Parts: sequence; structure tokens; C-alpha cells
Amino acid sequence: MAFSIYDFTSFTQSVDKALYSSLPPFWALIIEMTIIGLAFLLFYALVGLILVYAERKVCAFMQNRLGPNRVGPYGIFQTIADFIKLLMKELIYIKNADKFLFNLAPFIVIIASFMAIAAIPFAKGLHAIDFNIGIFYVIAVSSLGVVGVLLAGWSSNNKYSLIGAMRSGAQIVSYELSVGLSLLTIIVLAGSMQLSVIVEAQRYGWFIFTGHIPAIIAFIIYMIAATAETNRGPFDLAEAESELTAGFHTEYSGIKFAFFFLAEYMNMFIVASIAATVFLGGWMPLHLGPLFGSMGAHFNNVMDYIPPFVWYIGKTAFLIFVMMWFKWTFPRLRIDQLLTLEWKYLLPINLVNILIMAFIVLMGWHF
Amino acid sequence: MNSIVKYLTDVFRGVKTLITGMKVTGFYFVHPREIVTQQYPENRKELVMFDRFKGEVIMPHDEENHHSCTGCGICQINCPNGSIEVKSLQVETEDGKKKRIIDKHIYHLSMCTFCGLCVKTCPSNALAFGNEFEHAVYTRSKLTKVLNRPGSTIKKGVQ
Amino acid sequence: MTNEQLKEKILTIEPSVVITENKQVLYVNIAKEKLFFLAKKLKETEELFFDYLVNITGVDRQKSMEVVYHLDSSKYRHLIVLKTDTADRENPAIDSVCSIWRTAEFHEREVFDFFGIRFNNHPDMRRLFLDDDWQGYPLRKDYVDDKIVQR
Amino acid sequence: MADYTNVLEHDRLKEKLEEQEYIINMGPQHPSTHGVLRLVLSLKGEIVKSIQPHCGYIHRGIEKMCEKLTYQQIIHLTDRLDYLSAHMNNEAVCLCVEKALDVEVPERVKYIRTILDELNRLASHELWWCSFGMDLGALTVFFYGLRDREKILDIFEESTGGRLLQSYNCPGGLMNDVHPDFQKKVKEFISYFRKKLPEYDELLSGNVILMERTKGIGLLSLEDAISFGVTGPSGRASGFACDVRKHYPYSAYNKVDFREVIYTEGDTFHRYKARIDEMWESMKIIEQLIDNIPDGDYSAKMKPVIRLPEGEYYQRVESSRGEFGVYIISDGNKTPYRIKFRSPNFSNLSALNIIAKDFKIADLIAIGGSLDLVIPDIDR
Repeated sequence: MAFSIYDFTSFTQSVDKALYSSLPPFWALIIEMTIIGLAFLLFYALVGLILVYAERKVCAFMQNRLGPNRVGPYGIFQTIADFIKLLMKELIYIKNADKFLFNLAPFIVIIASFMAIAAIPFAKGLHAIDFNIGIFYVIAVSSLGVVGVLLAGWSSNNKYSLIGAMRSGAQIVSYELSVGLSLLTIIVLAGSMQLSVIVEAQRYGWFIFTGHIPAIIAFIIYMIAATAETNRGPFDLAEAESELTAGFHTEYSGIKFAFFFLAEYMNMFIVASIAATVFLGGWMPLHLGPLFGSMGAHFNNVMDYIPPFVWYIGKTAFLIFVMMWFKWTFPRLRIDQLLTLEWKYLLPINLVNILIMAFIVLMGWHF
Repeated sequence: MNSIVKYLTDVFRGVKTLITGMKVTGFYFVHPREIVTQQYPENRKELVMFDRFKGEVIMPHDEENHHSCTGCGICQINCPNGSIEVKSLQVETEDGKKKRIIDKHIYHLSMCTFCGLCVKTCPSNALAFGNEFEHAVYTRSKLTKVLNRPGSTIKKGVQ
Repeated sequence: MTNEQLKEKILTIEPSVVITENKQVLYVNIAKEKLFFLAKKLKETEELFFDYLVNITGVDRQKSMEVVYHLDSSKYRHLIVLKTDTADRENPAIDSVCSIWRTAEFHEREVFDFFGIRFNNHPDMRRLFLDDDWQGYPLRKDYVDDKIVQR
Repeated sequence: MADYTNVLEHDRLKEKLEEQEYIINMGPQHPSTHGVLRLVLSLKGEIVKSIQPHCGYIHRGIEKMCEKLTYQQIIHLTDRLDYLSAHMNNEAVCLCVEKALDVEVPERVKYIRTILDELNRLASHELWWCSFGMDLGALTVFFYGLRDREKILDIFEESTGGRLLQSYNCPGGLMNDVHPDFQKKVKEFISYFRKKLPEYDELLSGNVILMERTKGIGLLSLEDAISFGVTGPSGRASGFACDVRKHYPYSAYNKVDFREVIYTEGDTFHRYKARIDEMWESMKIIEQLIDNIPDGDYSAKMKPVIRLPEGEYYQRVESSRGEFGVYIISDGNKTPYRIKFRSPNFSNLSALNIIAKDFKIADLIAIGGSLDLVIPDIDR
């Protein structure tokens, strides 16, 4: 297979071996963890900066504007300038706020999103850790962020923040269900929760194509629920600036606000990459199934020359764009409508969908 | 059964309206020509204000440094918020008559509301609106201006 | 309804009113004791049906305080101006018309705020625009405030 | 006096606290009160139990100031009441003075005033559309509305010299004649906006989220609308036929054919719809007038010092938010004895408590947006 040239497995394994052979296992583990941690930190910052810039440009173009264009060519250094500004800003301490929780909350939010990256396969063999319950882990970790949001709202000693936090709590508790169920639909199809296995299983067609209509429905539901889970787009009730000024992060300033801000974009990146991995084959190039015969094989060969990392980033970027498109088009929902959408529409559809998917898998009707 | 049909049509109709909305924003996203942003400090050269734009009150002077203000003070009376102060002098002309001329026509831009009454009521058309709009200064006192230039005199024939 | 008919009708309801006319509009002067009664009648009488209170204005007449009501009918589209005088300048009070036209609640608070005219039976007689501890009633002619810049 | 009200306030708050209501201050600095309006809400969960508006944060005492100004000078202050319908406010004072003096203004003035009125209404409704979208969280809407409004402001700027506050009317006519390009520019704008307005519907009006958030929300019955004096599109959405242009025509409104937009539902969506429909009607009015502006003077001959005969004068016009009235009491001097502005927003605000009661806090934002309050007009 042509894409084996882009296989990182041997590379990562050789690094691993070299470390373990020259050092005691404890220190080898520490060094490995540090390297991975640093790499992710760098990646995290980079993705955050790029996404903030991208969001501003995308929304600007949708709104007949130019967007940032002053700092650097096409304003590409705007986010860096913003970040420096946020670093230098005063950290305002709120009287009568619960200091400990107030300071803790942004870290919980950012750690939750940071932990989720670990399991995401960026290319073959290029992931920090390949759990056999990868999806489960990602869902579990990424929903930890809501604890931070709740704490932020509670400890700010601000009524608006509290309302925002409560909304966010109600929202994430219910949408977690849809995210889980729509991913479950695909797990039924893939037969595994290990992300690398799921990606491998999409070698002859991404799940969104091979899984018939149930997969498409699951994908749409996942996109809606994931947007809701990241507190974005039409579901940004927790911050709803026209209602609650800034919701749970009203009282935050400086770098602590930057953490919330960054975490929002990282969460968006994470949910988009999960969607890309599970529904669109992750780093797997676009492959035609065996049905297409030799022509399909040629096509597959051509596709294989595009590096898997590019595929992965491309798919993720597309999904992020769609989420931005949502955000900059739709009005915000009201809290009861948000819950109605979940419990009256998404959940029943999802449950029926998962049954259909199970039936299809049992009958072997999928491609 | 009916309710299920209604449920499904609701879903599809809702999704359709959402897609219609996304079409509009999508259209503008792929049509950068529709962008209306004006890049302000760069476009200073081609940025032409309309003739009548009320940027500030000015007193037009001709090449020989003549204006047409007689110092009558009608603008001062008509100004609703006291942004104009006219200070005049009594001088003696060659033929021995006493005449009032303008000493200082003081204009407080910071108080002006651009109602246009001074320009409209001036009997000798000595005042006009200028197109200058970049008035930002660091000290407020700079917004108080003397409209007649130093050494300027009244045009001949203006009473 | 023409002004003549209106005049007749109002006079039959309350003979004590003084009606003057000025360029198509009737001015109905009423004693403050009778105000509420007449206002209620003006709204409830089928042929008059003044159901839309356009405006309440307080006027400082130097000797007394005056309250002016502009009334309109959404059905017949006739406009009258109802005026009442409070003889007492120091502590003026008249009856509230809140229960007839609910918008009066705000308008009366405004009048109270600027002129100090109290409205009896008003549910919430507080200042509306100015601070609660503001001294005096600024739209009265004799209001003095050293912060006012004289032109 | 002061102690008394404080005690009252305190008691009220205490009562509220005992009822376990959540008291929250919306404003004076809040993104969706559109200015410095302060609403004290008591909430039960997300549900608004009562709304106490506190006005006066931008009270400038315009009525008192006017008592010291001549009639020409008053006009520039009326701009600053409802700054989004500045031209209509100017016109109201001018019409009132002209009525008092029995001055017949030239036909040309009437036509131009009407066209500018309607352009101003369009600009105002466009801005309302933007901010309404923004209140509901549709941020792109804001830029589309402003983009189109900019074109109207350019037309204003070219003819009047002012963009937002024009001060273009004066007793007897206009400050100066319209710019020679005026007709061309207006026609260009109308044909442009006829293409853009359907886009508003595609983007926002038809949107299922907007429908869900506004239909059946913030009901105002016809009786309440009249009783609270809610005028303008907000009142007409409840079925209150209160269009001054139709029922008490002024300027050139008796020469044009237009529909008074009336809905009977009285909910937020129909207040929204009424404004969108009014934009279509405004364009229709402008199209009828723009080609027929008669030649003539741009102002009637007026004395430099205007003294109104002793008496009382009332003039109402339809501003973009409802009935704007000017009530002048003259004692024969060159300044009014008392001038009172009947501001539409003031009456509309008074109904907010009953409209938004028992709806959610997010609905309150939508309702406030649909009432389109302009705070300087409330506080004056």
C-alpha cells in the first residue's frame, strides 16, 4: 500500500525502543511523557491561534467584511497580538468570590480539552496513546470541561454567571447523550471502540458512505450535538452575550479569560477531529471499495499519495468551517428549545437510528 | 400516524429554513467582491466627503486673506449652545466714521451640534461648513478655534 | 363625531366643564374633583370612546399647576384635550387615571418627577427619571439650581 | 420624601427575597437594553416574574432646555430624542410651528420631507433589524443591516450634511434644497434594497429558530396595546390601527397610496413582521413620490424671529417607533412657555412589564428587541 510511506508506526516505535534501551523504564516513561506533553502543548497553542484567526476571517467574509488585516500580512499575527494583550492584562479578583474555585475553573476547562487530544490519531501510528476504549475515553474526558464551567459560574459570585453556568450544565448533560449515542451507532458498525481500529476499518470507504442512511443521520446528529457541547454557534446559551453579558466567564479577565477562550476553540477542534475520525475516516484517504474493481484500485493509489496528516487536517478543517458557518448564520436557541431539540428530536431519532444500524449490521447489509 | 408525519415534516421544514439561511451567508463567503469595508487611513486620498458634509464651521478666506465677516454677532445669537463667541472692535475708518470690525471669531468645536443655524442665518455668507472630520486631539482646548485668520481683513463691499 | 357634537355630549355628561376651541381641537377644562369621573365617562361612553391616552403634560402656570391630557379614540379618531388645574401650588394633588388608561402610570410618574404633582391612588408614586433624593421639581418655573448654565 | 421611597424600595426588595425570587439588574450597561436602560428583573429560575424599569440615565432635560431656546434652535435638540428618527422629530416641531403660524409650506417641501421621512424610517428599521438579530444571537444579521443602512446615510449626508442627526427641517421648510443627485441616488437605493430585503427574510424571518423564539411569545392584546398607548409597528402588530400617516395625514402622505400594516396576533414575531412589511411600504411610498417632486422653493418666507401666537398647539407625526407628538404652549414670546414631547418609546416601555411577564429571560430580550426601544427618547 502506497500510504505505508507515511506510516509513523516504525518511527515512533524506534524512538520508544531507543529510549527504553538506554534508560531505566521509569525515566524513559517520564521523558516520553514530557516530549509528548511539549509536542501537544505546542500543537495546542498553534491550533488555538490558527482557529481564532480562521474564525475571525470566516465570519468577516460571511459578513461582508475584511476581518483582521492590520497586524502582519492579511492580519495573520492578529491573534498573537491579542494573546500578548491578554497576557498583559490585569487579573481582576472579585470580592466575595470563592478564590480557590475561581482560579481553578479555567484550568479544569483547559485540562479537559488538553487530555482529549491524547487519544486522537493524527496519522497512522501518530497518536499519544491507543486505548482500546478510545472513543469512550474521549467522550468522558471532554465532558469534564463542564465542571470547570459550572465552577466558574458558581465561584464568580455573579448572578449572570450563575445562570450561564446552570444553563451550560443542563445543556451538556443532555447533549452528552446524543453525542454518545451517535458515536455508538458507528461503534456498532465498526465493532470496536479503539480509534485506530475504527480508522483502519474505513479503508474501503468511510463510514459515512458505507453505513447507509443511519450513518449520515448519526453524523448530522453528532454535528449538532457536538456544536452544542462546545457551547458554540446557535447553542451558546451559557455565554449568550445579549442575555447574560458573557455568562460564566463574565468576571474573568486576562490569561484566565484566555484559557476559556482557547478551550472553546480546542473543544471545537476536538469534536471536529472525532467526527472526522469516526465518520470520515480520520487520516484514511478517500478510498473506493472493492466494488469498483481495478479502476477503484487506481483511484485509491492516487489518493494514497496525499499524506494522511493532510487528509486528517482537511477533514477536521472542513467540519470546523461548517460549525463556524452554523454559528455565524443562526440565531441563538432558548434554553427550553435547546432541551426540546435534544429530548424530543435528537434522542428519539438517535435511538431509532441505532436500532436500524444494529439491524443492518446483523443482516450484513453494509458495504 | 398523522403525528409522525407532522413530526417528520416539521423536522424537514426546519432543516430547510436553516439551509436557506446558510445559503445567504455561504453566498457572501464565496463572493469577496461584496465586501464593503473601507480601509480608512489608507483610503484618505480617495476619501472624498460630500460637499455639504458638516464637519466643522469654517470662515472661507480668499487669496488676499479677506473674509466677509462683519462681526455682527447674529451667528452668536442663533447658536443654541454657545459655541460661537464674536469679539469685535470699534475702529475709525479713513473718513472718520466709527465702524465695527471682527477681532476674533471664536468657535468651540467641542460644543457644536452642527445644527447649521449660524451658516444659514449669516447675512454676509461669511461662514460655511468644512469637510474636515478628523478632529481628534489630546487637549480639549485645541478644539477652540479662531476662525478669522490673523491679519485678515474684511472683503471690500461687504457691509 | 364633529367638535360640535362632542361638545354637546361632554356637556351633557358633566355640565360644569368649560370648553374652548382652538383650530380643530377642543379644550375641556374640568375641576380636579371631577376629573376622574369625567375621564372614566369619556372612555366608557360608547359614542365618545376615548380609549387612547396619548399624552399627559404637566404645566406650571405660575399661580397653579395644570395637567393636560390628550385623548384620542381608536374607533372614531377624534382628539380632545382635557385640562385640569390644581390650585395648590405647594402641594398639588389630583386623582390618578391609571385605572382607566394604564399608560398613565408612567406618564403620571413623569409629571410627578418634574412638577411635584401627586396623583392619588397611583400604585407606585415615585420619581421616574431623577434620583430619589433629588431636591425640588426641575420643570417648575421657579426651580433654581446653581448648576444650570444661563444662556 | 427621599426616606419614604427608600423604605418602600427596601420593603419591596425584602418581600421579593422572602419569596425566593432571584433579583437581577439588567442594565444600565447591558448589551441588549440598547442604551442605558436599567431593568430590575425578579426571576424564578429563568422565568421573569416582574420588570421594574428605571429610567433617567440619559435624562438631559431637553424640555427644560427648550424653554430657553427659539423655535429654530429647538429643532437640533429634537434630533437627539429618538436619534433614529431624527428627521421625523424635526418635522413634528416644524409642522407644529407652521400650524400655529398658519404658514403654508411649498409642495416641494412636503414631498421632500415625506421622502426623507420614509428613508429615515427605512434606515431606522434596518438598524432595528440588525439589533434584533443581534439580540437573538444572529450576529451576521447586524452587518447586513448596517451595510444597507449605510447607503441611506450617504443619501442623507449628500443632501443634508448630517448622517444620523440631520437637522434638515426648519420652520417653513428645509435648510437648503436637496442635492441635484438626490433623485438618482434614491432610485438607485430603492432598486438595490428591493433585491436585498428578500435576503433578510431568507436569513432571519424564515428561520425555524427565529420562529420558535418569537411566535406566541410576548403577547400584547389589542386592549392592552391601546390602554398602554403602544403605537407604531409594535402597536399595529396587536391590531391597533394607529398609523398617524394614515389617519391624520401630514406633509404629502395624503397623496400616496400605502397599506397600514396591521396584524392581530400581537406577538413578537408579528411585531417583527410588521416592521419588515413597513419597509416594503416605505419603499412603495418613496417610489410614488420620487419622480413627482414639484419644482419650487425649498422654504416658505419666514420672519427671522418666530413668535407663536399665544395658545396651545399639538402636532403628531409617525416616527419609526410610533406616534411622536409635540405639544407647545406659547405665551407669545419667541421661546415656548412649555414644550412637551410625546415620545413613543416612553409609552411602549410602560407596557414592557405586562408583555414580558411570565416569559423567560431570553424572551425578554427578544421582546425588548421587538419593541425597538430607543432610550434617549424615553429619558429626554
